[in-house]
Amino acid sequence: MNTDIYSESPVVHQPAFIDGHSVEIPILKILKQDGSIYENATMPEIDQALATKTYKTLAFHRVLDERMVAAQRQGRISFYMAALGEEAASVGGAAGLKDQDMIMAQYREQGALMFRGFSLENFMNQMFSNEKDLGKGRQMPIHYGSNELNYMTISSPLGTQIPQAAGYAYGQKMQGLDAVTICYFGEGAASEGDFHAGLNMAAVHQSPVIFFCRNNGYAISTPSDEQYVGNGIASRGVGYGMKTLRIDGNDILAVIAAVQLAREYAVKEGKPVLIEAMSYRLGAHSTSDDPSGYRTREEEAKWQEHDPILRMKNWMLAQGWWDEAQETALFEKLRDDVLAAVKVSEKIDKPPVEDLITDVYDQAPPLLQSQFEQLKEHIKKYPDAYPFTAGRIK
Amino acid sequence: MNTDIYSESPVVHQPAFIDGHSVEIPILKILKQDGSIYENATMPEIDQALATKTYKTLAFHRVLDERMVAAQRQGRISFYMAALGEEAASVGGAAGLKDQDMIMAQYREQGALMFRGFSLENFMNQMFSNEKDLGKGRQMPIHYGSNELNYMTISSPLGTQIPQAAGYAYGQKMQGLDAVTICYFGEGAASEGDFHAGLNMAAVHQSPVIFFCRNNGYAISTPSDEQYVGNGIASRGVGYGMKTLRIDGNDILAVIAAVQLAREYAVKEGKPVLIEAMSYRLGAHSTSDDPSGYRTREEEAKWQEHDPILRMKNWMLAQGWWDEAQETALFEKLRDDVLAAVKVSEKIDKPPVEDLITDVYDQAPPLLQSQFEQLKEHIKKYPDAYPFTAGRIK
Amino acid sequence: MAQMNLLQAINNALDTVMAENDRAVCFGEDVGHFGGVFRATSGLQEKYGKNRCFNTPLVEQGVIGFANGLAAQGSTPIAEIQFADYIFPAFDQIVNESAKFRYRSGNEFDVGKLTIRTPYGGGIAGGLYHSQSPEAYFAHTPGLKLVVPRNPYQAKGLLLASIRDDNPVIFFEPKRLYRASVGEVPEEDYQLPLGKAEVVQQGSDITLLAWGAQMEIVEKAAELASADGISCEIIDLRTILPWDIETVANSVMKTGRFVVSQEAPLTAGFASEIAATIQQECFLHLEAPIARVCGMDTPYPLALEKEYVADHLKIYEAIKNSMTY
Amino acid sequence: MAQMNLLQAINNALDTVMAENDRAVCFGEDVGHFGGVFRATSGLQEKYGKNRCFNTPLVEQGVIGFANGLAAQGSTPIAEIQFADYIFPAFDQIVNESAKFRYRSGNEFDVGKLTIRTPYGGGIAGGLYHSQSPEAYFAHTPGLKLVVPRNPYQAKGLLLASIRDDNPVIFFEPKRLYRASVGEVPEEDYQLPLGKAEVVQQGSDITLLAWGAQMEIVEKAAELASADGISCEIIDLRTILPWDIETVANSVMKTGRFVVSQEAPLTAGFASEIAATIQQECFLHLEAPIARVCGMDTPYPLALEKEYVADHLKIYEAIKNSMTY
Ligand SMILES: Cc1ncc(C[n+]2csc(CCOP(=O)(O)OP(=O)(O)O)c2C)c(N)n1
Ligand SMILES: Cc1ncc(C[n+]2csc(CCOP(=O)(O)OP(=O)(O)O)c2C)c(N)n1
Ligand SMILES: [Mg+2]
Ligand SMILES: [Mg+2]
Repeated sequence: MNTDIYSESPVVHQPAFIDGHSVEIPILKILKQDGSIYENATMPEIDQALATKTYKTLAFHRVLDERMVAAQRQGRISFYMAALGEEAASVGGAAGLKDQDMIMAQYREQGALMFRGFSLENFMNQMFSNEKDLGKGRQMPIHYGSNELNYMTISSPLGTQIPQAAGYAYGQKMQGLDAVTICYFGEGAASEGDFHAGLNMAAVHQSPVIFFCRNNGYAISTPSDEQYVGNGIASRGVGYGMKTLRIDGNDILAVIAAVQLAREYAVKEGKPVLIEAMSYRLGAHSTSDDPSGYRTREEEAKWQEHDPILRMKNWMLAQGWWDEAQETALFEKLRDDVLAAVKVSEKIDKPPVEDLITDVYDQAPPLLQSQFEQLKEHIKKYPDAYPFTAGRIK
Repeated sequence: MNTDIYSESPVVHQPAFIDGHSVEIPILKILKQDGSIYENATMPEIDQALATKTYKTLAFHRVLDERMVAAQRQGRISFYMAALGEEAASVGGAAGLKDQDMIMAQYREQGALMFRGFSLENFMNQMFSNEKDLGKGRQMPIHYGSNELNYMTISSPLGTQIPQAAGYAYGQKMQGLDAVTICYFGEGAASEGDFHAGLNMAAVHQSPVIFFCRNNGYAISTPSDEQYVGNGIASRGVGYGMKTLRIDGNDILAVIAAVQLAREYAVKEGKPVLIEAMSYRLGAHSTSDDPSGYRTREEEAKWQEHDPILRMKNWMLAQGWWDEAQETALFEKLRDDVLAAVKVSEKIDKPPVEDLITDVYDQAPPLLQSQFEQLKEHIKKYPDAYPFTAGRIK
Repeated sequence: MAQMNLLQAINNALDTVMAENDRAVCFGEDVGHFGGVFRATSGLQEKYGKNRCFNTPLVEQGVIGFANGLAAQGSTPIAEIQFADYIFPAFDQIVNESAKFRYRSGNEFDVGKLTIRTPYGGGIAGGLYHSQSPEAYFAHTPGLKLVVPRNPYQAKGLLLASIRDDNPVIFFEPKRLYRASVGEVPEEDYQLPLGKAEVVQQGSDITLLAWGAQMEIVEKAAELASADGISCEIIDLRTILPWDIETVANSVMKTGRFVVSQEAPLTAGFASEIAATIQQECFLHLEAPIARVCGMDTPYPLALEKEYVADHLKIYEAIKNSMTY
Repeated sequence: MAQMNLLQAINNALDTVMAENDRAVCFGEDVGHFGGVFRATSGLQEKYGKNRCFNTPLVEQGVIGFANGLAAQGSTPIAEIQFADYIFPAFDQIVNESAKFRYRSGNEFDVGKLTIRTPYGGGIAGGLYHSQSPEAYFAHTPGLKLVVPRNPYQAKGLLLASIRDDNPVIFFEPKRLYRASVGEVPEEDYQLPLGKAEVVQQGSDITLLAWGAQMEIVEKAAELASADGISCEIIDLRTILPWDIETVANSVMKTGRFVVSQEAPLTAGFASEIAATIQQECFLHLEAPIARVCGMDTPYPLALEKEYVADHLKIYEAIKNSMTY
């Protein structure tokens, strides 16, 4: 170690505090709500193709969320989580990455998976926990995952993916890959011990991770000013000696620019970056939540004016890359597609009873096998009690 | 919550990182090694009585550590942890507090307990796990505690006391007491998830805690530059919106000044403070450790020059509050006292066999009672196998 | 007496304690203004102020660490963990700290005033992270008490006893019953004893034991058995740690047959402890092996929940097997 | 063959794996340059570089979180937790993450390559925080494998099998034996099977079962019994999860009597699972109740360790009680 720690700091002789708010962290904004670009702003690398793909992904996201919240109200699925008003964080994140980069999300980042090309059917089958779900019907709706698309399966316990991302990225670097890991989490999850563990370990072991905090103002009912003191969590980056960037999370160009910059740095320097995207969760936390119990309509209305999708649309229109006819056609088609897909997926069978015991281990141990045999005998004895599986047991 | 988060930060339009080292945190120094005071330095509140008590505590600390390391080598006790070279952090901390303040220490802060008046006999009985140990012989040596002296019993798992201190201090404040909690931990323990939990909770819930990090350069064999990136952990205070102060941990006057200031602030504002004391662990981590496996003699030698006790002695001499004759007499007496106390304590009986089952619950449940009855029967059957207890069973 | 559901009974118990003891404090994620995601702490912040009922940051190890400190200080912390599935980040604070606080200090300090409330269990289409019954994970820890109520009346009486008990208690609330279980609950203060099982139905042929939400499943199985002329003695364990060996053993000595059921997976669940102890206590009285009807040894499933759970039919089968052994 | 102590056997196994698999990585607190506080990873950083053997910051939940990520990525992490007493901050990462990673993703991702090594157990004057045997805390968790070697030969063979097994494994190392247990260990690569108990001594009167450091205590008790003319069959369980019911049940069916011993406290320990299962499997063969000889239901003591532990005399008494039941 450096034994001369005394000499690294300037010396004072009067006891006085460093103030808790002594780091001023600016916020990056590129795109205005009206679709124009701030004067002198530096644009991310983006061409018409990328912009169009990004915008279409945002539209898909908005439509899927709307429809599935409705489907939950109708009792067709058990649960859903929308990302209304903060779609730019996940979609822009994926747009700033390469396909080989690993995405480790919290749960409100379906947009990144959409951008990677997870099909509508895949989304549906997961939400309906049917036998075509890649996750074999084992997790609640919205816990997507895809090995092929480098999108780590969502895990409900909050914050656990943060140190995992540090390890994952360390492995990527050890192998010499041109790949990084992006790790999403909410400002609420940033209070977990695993956040501290993950950021510090990534800093010390120089893992190429982009830690991406979606600061949407709430953790369920808990407002961010009961979550931490200060104006965000970006200031913590400094505590880990980590490069840090705060952005307007509703500004898709700022998101892409920040992630592109972070990726370049992470690959070249082999070190982590912290991005904090300021946004607002416009909808309920989940379909089990009712925000009217803890916040005002006025507050929500104010944030409605910062809609990230409308903002991008305005820019696309201004670029001449998009028009209202395309808009109408796209949204119509998306709505139809989603409705049609719901109807298909909800009719697909539940997973086979075998999937109760697969994947617990690589191979089911004898005791589990015998529990399974007993279960099958039992179901055969009481077929009416287990209607979804009784007819399918060999 | 404040929905206008956008407006709180300055706005930029070019993506650029905040650097990980952007907060410069000065180090407070008041006393020079030669015993003189830095020009213009602000002194803590200290008179001859407090200074003498503080110095005598430092001397006791040094002697006890020396003797007990030797006693461990002779096989008289099983384990010991010295604080050689960093005694000012704990002794100065206690000197800056009031007796009603709670001290929650890690394990290398016996100095604070000495200052509070824990008797030599109490120290000894704990280390010999005998029946006069306040802790009933249940923990390894150096895990002291005293309700009367407001010194929380040491717990080996690292970092656990940090969120506990947030809760303890919250309780003190709820009761309206003129009391704070000081919470000591090492720069290694500051990596634990509990550190993050404790500091953030204290900040949000406004607990009057003084978080006191002893940064002594090592966590067992792990140097601080493999523990975190940067020049210390003080920069993390900023991430929690917490008032922060870095001090020369070998400068007893800086320690007292910082703790006095922190206490005043914590009581008046009802908020936490983070102090980082830079020091060096001159001895082995514990008697089970051999530092020659991971660091050089030269490095140690360099730090020997910053001895905090010698520094205070020089100041005391300069003040005319101390002389060499007193010094010789004090150290002689301390050594004799310690040796005599060892001889007494090592002859005191082990705790009675009843203490196997007391304090697990407020009252031993039936199953535990019956296990105990069985044990007594068993011991009676094989008295030779349990020589320390067989003769004492009723 | 009023009709209350299980949530209301809990809310009522918390209200009772906060009114009588101004050092009682309720906190946890979303516990404050909103009253908790299940609304168990509803109205408490309004009534007792933000200092005594509040949201914490999202950090379970912090919630329990804070609670340990507050309890050591002499306050009465009642901490909520939002789902029992999320109690594990606090495992160290509970198992190494709360449980050992008094012992390790030789009674210089203790956290006896600590109570941890947490909703547990399946049956709500929650999948592997909103359905766990983790009581057995804590049962290997001397120093803790573990309590599980089966209905609103039990919930209020046991929660009041848990909060006032001078040991750290984890109070597991069967969330499937939060609104589903409704019953008569006295408005007044009352306590039910910790460490005591309750014989809820006398019987002579076989003893059935469970706790929490599993009780109604066992009762349903007993009804089926009773139609076959089998007389079941049904016991609610109520306290998992320290558990009431005497009541269970006495019953099994009488009936000679024993089925114990739990929601959690079989292996190393608390049913195993019970079976191990009872085979020892009642060896010469047992006419058939002790049967454990439990979850399978897998994470809690979603789509195949119905197949997975220890339902009344599986218990009924175990009863019949035992009777015909 | 070479003479090795248990630490050397472990070091040798790690060396073997790191030489053959360049994606194997060893890390943990003080694991790097220093080689770990017990020196199990001694020399590995020198040989394989700082990228493959390193110190981590002091944060167990981070060590295992990092290891989970690394395993999911396809590397072979071998993480050390310095003392098993300090594994609890990582409990969530192990029980909710490692154990459920493959299942929850429908096998899209897994952490099968993960191995966690940790020294456990008492007998070293370590008191309540340097003596715990926490295997039972993990045994209620489908998805994990738990392995405990009893001597150097077993340690090398089982550790190699654990690292190469495609499931997350916790490998508990009996630290009391680190230097005390010395034996012949092949220099070459070999594996011992997971999930298989080993009959280490044939006998006809009674079956004795234990694992890890408790094996030598059981063997000592068997010697005493043998002097009384009692023939003990002794089994080393070796893998706690998933455990080898068949070998144990076959033995108990033969002998009709069964004593199981563990270092950990009695209640909800793994001995209870074994007793519960064996009373069921061997009901008609049992001539006496299954006896569990375990730690008392308290934290692990310091001054009164000798009285507390499940020593050979207590096991011997249990054997005699069983024989004369
Ligand atoms: C360890 C853990 N604790 C609690 C929960 C319950 N929970 C689910 S989401 C949530 C709030 C998360 O807030 P934030 O991280 O800000 O993300 P956001 O929902 O705002 O996107 C909570 C408390 C959980 N899933 N995991
Ligand atoms: C949770 C936990 N993990 C690991 C340990 C083992 N351990 C004891 S002391 C220590 C190093 C602590 O270093 P630091 O916090 O810097 O304090 P210092 O020893 O330097 O005073 C470690 C790893 C522990 N006691 N608790
Ligand atoms: Mg949020
Ligand atoms: Mg240190």
